[in-house]
Amino acid sequence: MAYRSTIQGIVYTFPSLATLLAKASPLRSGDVLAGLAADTYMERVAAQMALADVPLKTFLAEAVIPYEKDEVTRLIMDGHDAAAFAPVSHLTAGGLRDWLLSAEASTTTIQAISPGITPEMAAAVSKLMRNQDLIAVAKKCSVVTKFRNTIGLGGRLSTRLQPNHPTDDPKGIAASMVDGLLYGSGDAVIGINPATDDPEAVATLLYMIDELRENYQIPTQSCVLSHVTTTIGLINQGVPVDLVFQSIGGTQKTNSSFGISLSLLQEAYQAALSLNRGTIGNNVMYFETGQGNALSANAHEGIDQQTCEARAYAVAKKFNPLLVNTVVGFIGPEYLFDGKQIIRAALEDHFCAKLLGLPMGVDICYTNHAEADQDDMDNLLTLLAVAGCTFIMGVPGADDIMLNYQSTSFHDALYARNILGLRPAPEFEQWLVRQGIMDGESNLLTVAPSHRLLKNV
Amino acid sequence: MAYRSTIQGIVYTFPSLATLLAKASPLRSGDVLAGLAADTYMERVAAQMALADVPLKTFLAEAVIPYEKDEVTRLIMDGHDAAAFAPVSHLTAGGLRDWLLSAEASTTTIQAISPGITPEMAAAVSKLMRNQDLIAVAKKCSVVTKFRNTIGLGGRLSTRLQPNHPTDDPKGIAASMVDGLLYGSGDAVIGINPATDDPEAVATLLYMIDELRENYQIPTQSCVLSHVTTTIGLINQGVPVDLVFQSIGGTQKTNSSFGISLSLLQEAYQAALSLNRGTIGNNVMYFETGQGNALSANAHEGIDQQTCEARAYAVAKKFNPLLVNTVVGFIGPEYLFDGKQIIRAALEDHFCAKLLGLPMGVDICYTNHAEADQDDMDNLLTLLAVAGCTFIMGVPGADDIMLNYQSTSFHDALYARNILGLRPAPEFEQWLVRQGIMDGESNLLTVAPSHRLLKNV
Amino acid sequence: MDALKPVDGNFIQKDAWGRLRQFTNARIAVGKTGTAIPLAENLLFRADHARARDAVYTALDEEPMAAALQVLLPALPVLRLKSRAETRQEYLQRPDWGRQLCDASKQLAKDAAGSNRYDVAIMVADGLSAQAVQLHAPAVLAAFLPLLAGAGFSVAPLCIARQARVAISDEVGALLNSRLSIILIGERPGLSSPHSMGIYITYNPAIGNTDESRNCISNIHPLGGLAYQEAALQAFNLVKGAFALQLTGVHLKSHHVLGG
Amino acid sequence: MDALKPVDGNFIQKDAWGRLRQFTNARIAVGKTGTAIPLAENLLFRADHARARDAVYTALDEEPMAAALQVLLPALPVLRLKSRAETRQEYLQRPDWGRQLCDASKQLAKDAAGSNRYDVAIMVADGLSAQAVQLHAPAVLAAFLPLLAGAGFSVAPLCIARQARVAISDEVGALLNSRLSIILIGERPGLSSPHSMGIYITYNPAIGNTDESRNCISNIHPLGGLAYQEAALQAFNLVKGAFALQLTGVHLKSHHVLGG
Ligand code: B12
Ligand code: B12
Repeated sequence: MAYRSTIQGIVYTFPSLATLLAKASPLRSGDVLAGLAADTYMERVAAQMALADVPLKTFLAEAVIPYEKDEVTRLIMDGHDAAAFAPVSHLTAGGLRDWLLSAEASTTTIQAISPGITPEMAAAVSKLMRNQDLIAVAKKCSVVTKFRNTIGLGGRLSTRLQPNHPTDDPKGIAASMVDGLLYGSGDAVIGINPATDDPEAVATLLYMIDELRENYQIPTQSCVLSHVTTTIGLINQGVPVDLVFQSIGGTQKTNSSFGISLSLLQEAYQAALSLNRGTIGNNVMYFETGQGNALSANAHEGIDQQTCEARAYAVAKKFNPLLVNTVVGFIGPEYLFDGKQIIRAALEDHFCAKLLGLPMGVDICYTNHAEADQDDMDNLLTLLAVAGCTFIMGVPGADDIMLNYQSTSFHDALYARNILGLRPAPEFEQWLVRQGIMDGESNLLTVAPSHRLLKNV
Repeated sequence: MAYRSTIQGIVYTFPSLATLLAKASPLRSGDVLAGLAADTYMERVAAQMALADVPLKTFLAEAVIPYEKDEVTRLIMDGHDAAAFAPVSHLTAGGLRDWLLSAEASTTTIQAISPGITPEMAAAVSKLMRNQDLIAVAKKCSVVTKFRNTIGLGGRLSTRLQPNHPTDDPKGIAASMVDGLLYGSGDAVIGINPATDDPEAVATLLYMIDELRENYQIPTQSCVLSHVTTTIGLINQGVPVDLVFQSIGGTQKTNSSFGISLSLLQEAYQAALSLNRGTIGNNVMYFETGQGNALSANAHEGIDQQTCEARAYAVAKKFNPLLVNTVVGFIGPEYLFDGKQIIRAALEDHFCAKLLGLPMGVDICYTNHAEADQDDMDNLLTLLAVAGCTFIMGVPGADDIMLNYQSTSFHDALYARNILGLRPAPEFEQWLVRQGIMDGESNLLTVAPSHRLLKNV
Repeated sequence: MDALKPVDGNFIQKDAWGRLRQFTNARIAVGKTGTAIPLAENLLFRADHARARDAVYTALDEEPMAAALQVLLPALPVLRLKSRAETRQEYLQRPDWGRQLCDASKQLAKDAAGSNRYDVAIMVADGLSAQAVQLHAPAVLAAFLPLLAGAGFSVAPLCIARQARVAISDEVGALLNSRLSIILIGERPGLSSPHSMGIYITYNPAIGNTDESRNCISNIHPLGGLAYQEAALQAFNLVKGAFALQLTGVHLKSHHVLGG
Repeated sequence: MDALKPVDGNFIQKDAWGRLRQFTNARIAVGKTGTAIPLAENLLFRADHARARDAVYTALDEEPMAAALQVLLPALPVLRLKSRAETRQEYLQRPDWGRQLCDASKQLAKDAAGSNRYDVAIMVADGLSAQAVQLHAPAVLAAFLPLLAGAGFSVAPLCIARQARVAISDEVGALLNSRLSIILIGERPGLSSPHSMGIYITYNPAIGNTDESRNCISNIHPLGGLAYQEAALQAFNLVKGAFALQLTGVHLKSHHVLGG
């Protein structure tokens, strides 16, 4: 179907919903690279005008990737909740934006309609929103998940402790882990990216974190972010796996370039559930997404990168994850050119995921080939903390010495918590207080060399 | 005196404090235009390293513009408070940065040393800070001023209502004024930029606002931002002038290009004080500054634009202003190229002014020749609200139809107040509640066509 | 909300004072949803932003401008001048170049003036919105020049100045041996007035003058701005005042002019 | 604070676990002031950032690389290939071009291969840090090639690939009629390891392969990264595993290799 709008007498036409979504997207390098971006600013505005007028029902009628061709489309369409959709089914995309910002749209009303919103609807709405809209609506959303602690409560900001090491050396990793814990980091997960995919090396790390966690009775969960096939293998061997990790994308082709499929994820999900390791909840999956991962595998199917990204959330949602995060500046300037594009994309991703009911965190980050620096990250960190972001990364000094990029430091998390009065997950907070790491007012305490956590390393 | 630092064996030398400050400044187009910016990123870092090691005492010994040549330098040096300086006099610029961020530096301790900090010291420290530092320290500062209401209290965000019109048409201005008041705007000041400098036209506007203010007993102040000579003339004629406005710069030459001098400002200050129109306080001046105003008049004396800007705060401070604001993106991309540079400069200006004890607001804005858009402004608005910015502008729909640039809208202020729980100045807040414009929880109410404020327009 | 009932269609709150819009082009009474501006208004704003950005990059069409000026002052040639900024990109990045004539233009102005002396030199400059002068300068000058002539002021050859800033009027005025310099220039484009013109007047034009020694008439355009006729009149009054006080700038106010 | 007493010099809080720094190059135990990283550490971080950014733009020095490779495999020519990305700017903006050979290089590879078939094709590519391969590739290959030779694998002419991405190894491997393709490539530079090398191995290289069908050995560098010898050994094990299972990618894990 063709879409149309008119500005000052000039008629702009967009041949399909996919094109319309792409042309309505705020400028970013990945869409330019893919040849999908609007040619001019005015064309972009025209696309936004046309998109604003598209009835939400159209998104159910016109799949951006054919149903027959793509299992993510099938997941979205088959899983759509018509009853939840009913209250907003008469709205256009623009109407949904206006409604979401209205006082009528409260945390509970948004939660009620959420299962009726498809990723493409969320993407469409986000494209119509300015940054303040993305922040204001995300802040209204609430998504709470549990494993050994409670993630996503209001007034809280959690962190993934990310103690990576270029050779996966257990001592090196332990050193960073202790550093992080003593800085109050690690309530979302202690999650290591392995430099190697060797199952034995991964198992060593899993045993090590598990022991530390048990020893100090830390109410958190661990994860080694290897390929899901590796993790399934380890589960089968009885290695202590808390969360199963996988990078996911929004098209079947992207996922297959990652060596995964919905059925493989289902298998992993079942395997993790069967371990029953969660103490207060059963959210056992951890997913990472990020604009550009589809295009970088040439698997974007002519869809703009932000819409692809939102579609990945349908994949995540299916498996009730404890955590999802977008590695927003991770892939590089080919997809998000500079600080401005990274910030915009992060706010979009966070908003879309929250609207769709996911526990969204953000890897606030950039690579050294991108036009960005710590100032951009400070801005984004502050914005996301205001927006109620679920969790951020905690990397020693913000420098990941294995993944070669800059994320947020343990200090950054303290800054964000402090400036906005946010606190860690309650169970973890109590643990920090018990350990003498933090006082009751969320102030970090000075730790003596004799502190228990420093004993065995 | 020459300054030096070494990175990986390479020695970087900087011939003077002025050069060092310029090369240490984060990249911006104005410094490049002036030929003052660092040639490479590494040179910039080297300058920052050297600057970090400069003892604060050096800033008192080495004037960036000679004492004999510049009355702003004389103001800074002669007005320096050695007793207030004493507690930090042993620190370097880098040490001051670290101290300001420490828990030891509280609101009161910072206030105590503030009169001992020169603009150049503040500028130096800001150049060493990342954005989160600028936000965190500014938030600790507190500056409260009074005229008919109280500006700058914690948990408050005020707005200047800016109802400009291309021909200064009183009806058009009144329409925007009423729009703003009904949106809860105008507690900092109702301030009109006149399109003309005709004293009669300006007088007409002053009488009009004064009548409205009296009629509705609005606890706020008014201002027409004409040239100070025009305003002095009007005061002498008995026209009701609340605040005297003037654009100011950080060098004598800049001020003379604006047709002003310290003695002219002193004359204006005395004239305004003599009217005794403030009900609860006597802060009678309103100043505007903005990075680039010196260079744009070729009056920067080889000093980088951020240091020039900080020096303007010494001028402002001298006259105990009710309000100061930096029109940060107003002049154009020649001085601040894009959203990133505008955001950085705004945070610097806000921090420096607060540290120096000024009631700093920010005109969060951009022109249509700059690489910026509403998303950048949303980011900056949110950051400044977190940083405790004193006030922002309120322009109908963010579009100033006379000055031809985009600032913040009445809605933007509501967003910022709402998302961070901030409120207008207390006296004005009570008035809004009495008028049925706002409820006790800072929610805007729906106003009926019969509302009093709508009667006479 | 009952999960099965459609959300109320009236969540956008309209403002009760829409009628005030007749008094101004400002974006008043736009209503709100929550604290936000309704989307429709935001989209119009964005379209205006796109248009205003385009206005910055639209070039001056010299031929029709030269023809229009020639008609207004047939006795003298129209001088086509250029600043040192070659391209729009340079113009935006180097305001200092926009204040200086390129070498060829310097020579042109010098040759045109010769040993003649004039009271008033007049330039039409693109500034930040070429369209502004393209649309308004001829009409304003058509009203203005007769006033000058009527008062006996001599006028130098009219100039077109491309990629120019206000202060180029100092150099041009000086080269044309004129006692007073007037530049009609495109103001930076605004969302609601992308084509707004300003007039800046400097007595004793000389390189290095700064803005305290000029006067300004601003916001000349037909979309609720200052009318052509009125602008011409104000400019004429300032010229008279300038010659009377032998200065322009902060010490020349309109009441001096009007004998107030 | 008493306004007359100097502020305490010890406001920076040191961390009690500085000794842990011996175990990692990560920025641990940096201390804090308030919640912030002390300035000295921030400045070092910035210097590293400047250096890492420079690393992206440093070009591969082809002559010494070619010479080093020639020595390692004297019997065959060294092929100097280029992707479709001409400049570094293009390389960064067009990752798709970095995955394709330019026409001349295609021809070169085709001609060099002729009708020969090889087990293994090996490329050294700048990737995002030319310095990484400049520093580490020859040493790793010096350890690796003898292992291949010892196991009887035939090796195609060694290639240098400029402005290249990982997936260019598909095209090169295919053109060189090789059953397996290995690329040594500069990983994106990090603050602490601006010169880190990765090795990607693809069985049945063919245009259009995606990453699920490759294996990767990463973080090869002497600053606490994977040692050259160890990297060569791991690569060799993966090659053996690949030929045994007739695949690479997610279904080839190191335990297959080691018979686990
Ligand atoms: C960037 C990156 C990614 C990006 C790649 C997108 C892109 N366009 O660059 C994304 C986020 C998509 C990604 C995903 C994954 N990655 Co990765 N990735 C990296 C990273 C940080 C940098 C790579 C680099 O600099 N390449 C150099 C440039 C010049 O190459 P390029 O051609 O531009 O980019 C290609 C490669 O980066 C390649 N690639 C990236 N990751 C991986 C992983 C594997 C196993 C393979 C074969 C290829 C591959 O994909 C790109 C497109 O072809 C490295 C760490 C490091 N220090 O190198 C980890 C790394 C290579 N990835 C790793 C892993 C485990 C993965 C995942 C398998 C994680 C998961 N569980 O899903 C996925 C899936 C990869 C797949 N099979 O497709 C491990 C590999 C461990 C190992 N020895 O096998 C590494 C070492 C570290 C880590 N834990 O993340 N990754
Ligand atoms: C930008 C601007 C400024 C900038 C100028 C810096 C710069 N490089 O552009 C700053 C912030 C410094 C400024 C300051 C002032 N401005 Co002013 N400014 C403007 C604005 C918004 C746009 C001008 C423009 O587009 N110029 C076109 C480009 C192509 O010219 P340019 O060569 O690049 O820039 C020159 C002119 O802008 C000029 N200029 C700017 N403002 C003024 C004011 C006067 C009186 C004069 C003679 C010249 C002048 O200075 C620049 C450098 O030479 C106009 C409003 C409008 N719609 O035009 C008000 C406007 C021109 N300014 C005005 C005023 C009152 C002032 C101040 C006197 C305010 C005060 N009380 O101090 C000061 C001081 C000016 C001076 N005497 O030096 C009034 C003039 C009223 C009148 N008819 O006399 C206007 C109409 C509106 C307003 N109230 O702000 N201004």
